[in-house]
Amino acid sequence: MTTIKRAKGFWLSISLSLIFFAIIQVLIGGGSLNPFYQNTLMFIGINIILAASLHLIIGITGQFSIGHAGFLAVGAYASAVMTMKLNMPFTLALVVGGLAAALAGLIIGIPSLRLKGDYLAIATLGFGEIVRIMLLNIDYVGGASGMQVSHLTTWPWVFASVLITIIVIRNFTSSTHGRACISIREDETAADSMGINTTYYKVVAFAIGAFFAGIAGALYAHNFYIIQPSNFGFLKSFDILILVVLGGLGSLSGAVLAAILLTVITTFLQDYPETRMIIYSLVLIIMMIYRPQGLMGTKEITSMFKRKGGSSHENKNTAA
Amino acid sequence: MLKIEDINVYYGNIQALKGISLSINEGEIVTLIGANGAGKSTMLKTVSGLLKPKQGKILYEGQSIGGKAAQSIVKMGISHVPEGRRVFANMSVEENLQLGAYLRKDKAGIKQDMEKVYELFPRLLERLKQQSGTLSGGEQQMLAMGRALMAKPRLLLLDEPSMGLAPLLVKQIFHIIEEINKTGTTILLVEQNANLALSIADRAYVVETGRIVLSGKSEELTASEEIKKAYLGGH
Amino acid sequence: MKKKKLAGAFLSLTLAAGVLAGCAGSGSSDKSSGDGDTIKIGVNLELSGGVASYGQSIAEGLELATEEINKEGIDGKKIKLIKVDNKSEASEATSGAIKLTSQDQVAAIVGAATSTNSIAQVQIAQDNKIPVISPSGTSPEITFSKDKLNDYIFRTSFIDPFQGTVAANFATNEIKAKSAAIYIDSASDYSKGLADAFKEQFEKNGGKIVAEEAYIAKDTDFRSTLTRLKSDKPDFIFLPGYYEEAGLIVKQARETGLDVPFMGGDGWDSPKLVEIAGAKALNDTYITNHYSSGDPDKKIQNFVSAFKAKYKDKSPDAFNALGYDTGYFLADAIKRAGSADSTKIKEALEKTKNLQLVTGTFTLDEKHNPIKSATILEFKEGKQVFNTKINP
Amino acid sequence: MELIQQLINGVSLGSIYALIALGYTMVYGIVKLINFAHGDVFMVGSFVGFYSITVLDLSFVPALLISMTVCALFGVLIERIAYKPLRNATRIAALITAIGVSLLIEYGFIYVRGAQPEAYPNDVLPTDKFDIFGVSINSQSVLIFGVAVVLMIILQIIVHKTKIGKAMRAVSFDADAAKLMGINVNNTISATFAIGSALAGAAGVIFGIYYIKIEPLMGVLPGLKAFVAAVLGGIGIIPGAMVGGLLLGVIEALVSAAGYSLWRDAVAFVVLILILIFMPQGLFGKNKKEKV
Amino acid sequence: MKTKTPLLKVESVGIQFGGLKAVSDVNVELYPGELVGLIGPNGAGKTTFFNLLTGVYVPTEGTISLEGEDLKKRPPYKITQKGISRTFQNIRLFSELSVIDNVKVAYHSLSKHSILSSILRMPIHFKGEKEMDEKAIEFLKIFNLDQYKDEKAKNLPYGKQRRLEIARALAANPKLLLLDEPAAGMNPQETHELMNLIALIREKFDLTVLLIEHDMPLVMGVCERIYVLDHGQLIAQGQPEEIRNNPKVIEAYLGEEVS
Repeated sequence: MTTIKRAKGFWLSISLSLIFFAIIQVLIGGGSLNPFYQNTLMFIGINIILAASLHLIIGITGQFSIGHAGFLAVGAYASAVMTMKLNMPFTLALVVGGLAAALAGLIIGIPSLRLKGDYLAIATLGFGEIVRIMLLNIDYVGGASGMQVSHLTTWPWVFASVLITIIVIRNFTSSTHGRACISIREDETAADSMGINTTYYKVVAFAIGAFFAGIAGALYAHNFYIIQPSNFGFLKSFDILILVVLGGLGSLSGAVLAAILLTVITTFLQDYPETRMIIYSLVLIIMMIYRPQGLMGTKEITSMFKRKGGSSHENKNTAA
Repeated sequence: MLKIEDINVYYGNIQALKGISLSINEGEIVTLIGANGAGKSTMLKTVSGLLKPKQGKILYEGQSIGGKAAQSIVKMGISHVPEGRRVFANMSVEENLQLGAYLRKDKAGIKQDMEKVYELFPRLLERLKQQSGTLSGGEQQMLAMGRALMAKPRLLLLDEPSMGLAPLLVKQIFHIIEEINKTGTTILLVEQNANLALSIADRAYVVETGRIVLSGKSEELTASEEIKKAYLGGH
Repeated sequence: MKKKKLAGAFLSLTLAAGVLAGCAGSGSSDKSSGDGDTIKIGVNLELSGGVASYGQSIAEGLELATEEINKEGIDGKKIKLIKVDNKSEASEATSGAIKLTSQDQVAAIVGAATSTNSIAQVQIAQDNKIPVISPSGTSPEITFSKDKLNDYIFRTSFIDPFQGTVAANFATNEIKAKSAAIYIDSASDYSKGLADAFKEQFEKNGGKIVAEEAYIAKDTDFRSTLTRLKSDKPDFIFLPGYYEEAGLIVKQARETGLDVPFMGGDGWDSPKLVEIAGAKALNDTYITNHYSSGDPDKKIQNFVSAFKAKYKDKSPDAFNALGYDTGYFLADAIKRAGSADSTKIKEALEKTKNLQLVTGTFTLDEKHNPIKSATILEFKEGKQVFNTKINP
Repeated sequence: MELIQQLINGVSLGSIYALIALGYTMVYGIVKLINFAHGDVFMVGSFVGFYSITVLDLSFVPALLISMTVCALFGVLIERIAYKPLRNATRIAALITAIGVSLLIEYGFIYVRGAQPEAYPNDVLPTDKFDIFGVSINSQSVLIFGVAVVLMIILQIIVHKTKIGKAMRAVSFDADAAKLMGINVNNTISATFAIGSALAGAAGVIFGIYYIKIEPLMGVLPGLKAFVAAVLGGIGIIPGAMVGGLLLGVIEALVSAAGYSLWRDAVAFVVLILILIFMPQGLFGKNKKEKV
Repeated sequence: MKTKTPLLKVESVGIQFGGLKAVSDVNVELYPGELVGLIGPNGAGKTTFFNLLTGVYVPTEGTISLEGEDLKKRPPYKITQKGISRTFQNIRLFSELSVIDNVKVAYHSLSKHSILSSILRMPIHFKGEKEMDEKAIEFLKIFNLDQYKDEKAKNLPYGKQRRLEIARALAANPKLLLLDEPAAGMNPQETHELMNLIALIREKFDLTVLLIEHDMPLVMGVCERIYVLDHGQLIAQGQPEEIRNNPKVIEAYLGEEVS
C-alpha cells in the first residue's frame, strides 16, 4: 500500500467524478435538464454537504448536536451579506460563509466540553434557536421578513463544494485525527486516558462540521432567492439529523446516500408536507427501534464491494 | 428447594456463565466463592430474574422460574440483596423498608415483620427517618438485608455482604446471617472472603470463569489445600 | 487503495442516481401553456400553514371567477388552474414558482396571498418572463423594489401606504385621536409597511406616536407588552397584523384594561378573528379593507349572491373578493392580448384601465399598482359594519 | 405598580410552563428521557378539551377530566409503543425516537384535521377583572396559578406518600434494585407517563381557556420552554419544575417589560444554556459524580 | 532499590465525595522498574486511587508527582502524555474500532502529522500513518493479537479484550503502567500466561507497573512490593511475605482464620 498507489486511486476517483460533472453540465447547457431538476440537483448537493458535515460531529465524534440549522443560517446570512450588501464575489462569499459558521462552531463547541448526550443536544438546539432569533432581530439583514438574495448558485459550485467536503471529511476521518475523534465517541474517559486531547478534538470537529454547514448555507442562500430566519428553525436541524441517522451514525457514505434518497423523496412529496413529515417521523421511530445503527451502520459502502481476501487490508479504513 | 441445571448466561456476546448446575436444599446456607469476575454475582442476578439465561433451567420448589420477571420471582419468595447494597439513597430508612414489602398486602404482617427487622438491626430503628444515603456502609448493609427480609423470603440471596466493611461489622453481619437462617430462611451467599463464608455455610461451590470447578461440604473445602492456595493466598 | 476509486465511483453513481430518479417523474407533464383548448394558470397560495385562511379564501374566489369565465371561455379556450401549496413559507413559495414555471409551464401565476411569499417569487417570474399577480400582497416592494420596476409582477389589491394613510386620517378625523401607539408583527413586511405609512400620516396630521412595540407571528402572550403600552396612555392603537395575533392582542388588551380603539388592516379579515377575540372585546375596533359585503353597490351584491350560491351561504370576505377579482383581472388581459403568450399577457395587464371589479374600479399606475378605493369597517358585537368608503 | 403588574403577568405565563414542566420532570426523572412529545400531548389535551366543550357541550371540570384521562392513555400508549422497546438503548437513540414521536403527533394531527387554528369559546369560565391599587388581576390568572399549585401539591403527595409514588422514586433511583423489591418497573413507568401526560392535558385545557387560540403546533415552543423550566429548577424535582416554570415566566415578562419582547425566546434559551453549563443540577438539584 | 529517586511520589493524597472520604492520606512511592501490587477488599478505594493518579479525579488534598513533576490538576490526557497509562477494571475499549486502530489511538499523541497534512494527504501523512501501523503491529505481535488486527474490538473474546487493553495502554509509551484487575474473569491458565506477559513487558519496555488484583497467587507471585488499602487508607506495605503475615491485613482482607 504505497503512497503512489494511494494517490493513483485518489486521482482516478476524482476523474470519474469530473466526468459525471461534465455530463450533467452538458445536460444543463443543452437544456435537457429543466430548472426544476436542476433545483432538485442543487438541493441534493446542499443536503449531501449538510449530512456529511453533521456526520463528522455526531457520527464520528459522537457529539450529539441538533442545532445544525444554526450553522447553516450563519453561513447563509454571512455569504448573503457579502454578495448583496458588500458586492463581493460569490467565491469570497462562500469562504466567508464557511468561516463565519466555523466561528459559531467554535463558540458552540465550548459547551460541548462540559455537556454530554442529551444535555448537549438540548443546548445545541437552544443555540440554533438563539441564532435564529438574533437574525430575526437584526434589521440589517431584513429581520423576520428576510433578505433577497441573487441566484448565484450553479451546478459547478455545488459540485465542487460537495467534492471538497467529501474529500476533506473522508481524509480527516481516515487519519489519526479522525481516529482520535472516534475514540471520543466510543469512550471519552478511555480516550482521555490514552492521551487524546478530547477538548481539542471536540472543538475541531465542531469547527470543521460547522465550516461545511456554512458553505452549504452560502449555496442555499444563493439558490433560493430569499432567506428568512424561519427557514432555519429546529425543524431544519431535525431534517439534517434525519439524514445522518437514516444513513447510519458513523457512516459517511450512509449519510450521503440518505441525503440523496430523502431529497428525492421530499421533492416528490412537495405537495404533501404532512405526509412527508409523517414518513420522516415514522422512519426515525422505526429505525431506532429495529435498526438503531441506520442503513449502513458504521460501514462504508466501499467495504461492500471488497473481496474477502483484500478485506484485511482495508477494514481499518472503513472503521475509521 | 432451588435447582439450577446447566444454565448459560451472556452479557452481549460475552458468556458469563457456562453450563452451571447447582442445587440448594431447604434450610441450608450455601455459598459461592471465587475470584472477582468469576460469575458469582451473575449467578444471583439470574436466579432473581435480573438476567435471563439463554439456555438451561432454574427450578424453584419444582416450578421453572428461568426467564420470569423479577417481580414474580420476589412474589414466589426469593429476595436478593445485591452487591453494593443498592439502598434507595434518596429515601428514608423507613421508606426503604416499606418498599421491601411492596408486594405484600397484609398490613398487620408487615408491621410485625418491621418489628422483627428492628430486633435484628436495632441500629435501623434509631435512624428510621434518616435519608439512607447518609448511613454508614455497615448500616446500609443492614438496611439492604432488612429490606429484603420485609418481602418475607424463603430463599435469601446475599451478594458480598462484607464488602467494604470493618472487620467488627463483618462479624456482626455474619452473625445475623446465621440468625436469619435459624428462623428458617434458606440462604445463598456470595462472598469473596472465602474463609468467613465457609465458616457459616453448610456447603459451597467454587466458581471460576463462569464454571463450577469444585463443590462440597464447607469443612471439606476449608481443609482442601487447593482452596487455600487459590483463595487464601497460601503457596 | 481501491477504496478511493470506489469512493469516487460511488459519489458519481449516487449523484447520477439522484438525477435519474429526479428525471423519472418528468414524463407525465405536458409541455405547453396554451395548447389546445386550455390556458394553464398557476396558483401559488397559502393553502396550509399560518395564514392558510387567506390562501383558501383567495382560492375560493378565484375558482368562482374561473367557473364563470369558463362558461363562455376566452376566445374558445378555458382556464385550467394548477395549484401549489406554499405552506405559508417563503422558501416553499419559491420552489412552488419554480415548479409552476418549469414543470407545468403555466402562462401566468396567481399568488401569493402575503407580501413576503409574493416577493419570494419575484426573481423566478422575472427570470422566466411569466406574469405573477399577487391578489392581496400589499407591500410596494412586490412590484417595485430597489428603484426598479419588476415588470412581470402585478397585484389586485391596493398597497400598504394607502391603507396606512387611510387609517391615520381616520384616527385623526373620526376618532379624534391626539396620540397613538403602533404595535406591529415584526415577521411581516406588510405589517411594517402599514405602520410606516400610518406613522408618517398621523404625525403629519399633528398626532403623536407615543409607543412602538413589536411581536412575532405565533406569539401567544402579549400581556407584558400590553401592560407597557397601557402605561404610555395612547388614545388609539394601530395594530396592522394578521387575524390570529390581532385577535389575541385585542382580547388580552381588554383584559389588561386597555380600552382604547384599535385599528388594523385587511389582515384582520377572517371569521376566526371574532372567535379568538370574542365579540365584546372587538367593540370599538376598526379595519381598512378592500370591500364590504354590506356595500349596496350592484356589482358587489351580484358577487355576494353568486358566492353564497356556490359556497353554502357563506358570506364572502375581502380575500374571496380579491381572488374573484384576480380571475377577472387576468381574464380581461388574456382576452385583450388575444393569446396565452406570457409576454403578451403581461403587456395587456399593464394596459388595464377602468376595469370594473368587485373591490373597486381600477386603473394600473406605472408601478403596477391598481388605483382604487378602500373601505372602512367597524366591528359591532362581532359583526363587520360598513363605515365609509375612501377613494385615493 | 407597573412592575407588580408585570410580575403578575409573568406568574400567569409561568404557571402554564410549570404545569407542563411538572410532567416533563417526572418523566425525565424516571426514565432519563427528554420526552419531546410531551409538548404535543399538551396540544392533544388542549384539543380534547376544545372538542369536549364545543362538541359535547361540557363545562370546564368534566372537559378537564376527559382531557386528562385521554392524555394519560395517550401518554401510556406512546411509552409502550415507542419508548419501551428502547429501554436499554442509548440515550441518543431514545432522544431521536422522542423527536420522531413528537413530529409524528404534530403532523399526523395536521394530516387528520388540518393545520388551521381553533378558538376556545370565550365563556367557558367567567373572566372577572379586579383592580387592586391600580394593578389589574384577571380571575383566570388566579385560577391558573391556583390549579398549578394544587396539582403540584397533589403530585408531591402522590410521589412521596403513596405506594406507587415510592415505586416511582425507587425505579428512578435504581431500576434493578426496584425490581428486586418486586416492583413492576414497566407498570411504574407507564404510571409515570400517565400522570405526567394527564398534567400536560390539564395544562392544555387551561391554556386554551386562557389563550383561546389553539393549533396543532402549539405545543412545540411551550414544550421546549417547559423543559427549560424543568432544567432550571433541577430536572426530576417536582417543586423545582414549579419554581423553574414561574421563574422563567417572570424572566420573560420582565424581558418584554423592558421593551425587548422580540428577544424573549432567545433569553429563555440563553438561560437554558447557562444553567446547563454552570449549574447542570439546577436550582434545587444535587450534584452527582460520574462513575468511572 | 530504595536508594534511587522515586518515579512516582504520592504524598498524603486524599479525595472526598460529598463528605465521604473515599481515599485519605495515602503515601506511595514507586521506583523505576518496580512491579508493585495494590490490594484491598472491594470498595477499599483502589480504583479511586488509580483515578486520582490518572487525573480523572482531582485530589482534594496531597500531591502527586512523576519524576519530580507535579501532576495535580493536569488533565488526564496530559498525564498520559507525561507517562502514566492505564487499563480499566471493566474493560473500556473503543469497541467499534478495529483492534489495530485501538492501539493506534493510543499512539496518537506521539504522531507528528497535522490535521492539515492529513486532509491534504501530504507525504508526511502517509509516512506518519505507516509508522503507526508498524508500531501497532509490533505491540499486537507481543500480545499475540496480530491475527485479529482488523476485527472490531467488541468482537474479541473476553480474555483477548483484556490483553488488547494492555497493549493499547503500552502503545501510549508509558513510564508507569497501571493495571486495574487485569486477571479478572480469566481462568488460571490465562492468568498464568498474563503473569508471564506482564513480567516480559516490564523487562522489554523498561516499565514500572502498579497492579490492582484480587487474584492472590498472581499478586504474591509477581509483585516485589505490595500496598494494602482498606477504607481508603493504607494499612500496610511491604514484601509479599510480610504482607501475608501482617495481622492487620489478615484481619481486613484475608479473613482472621488464616494461619
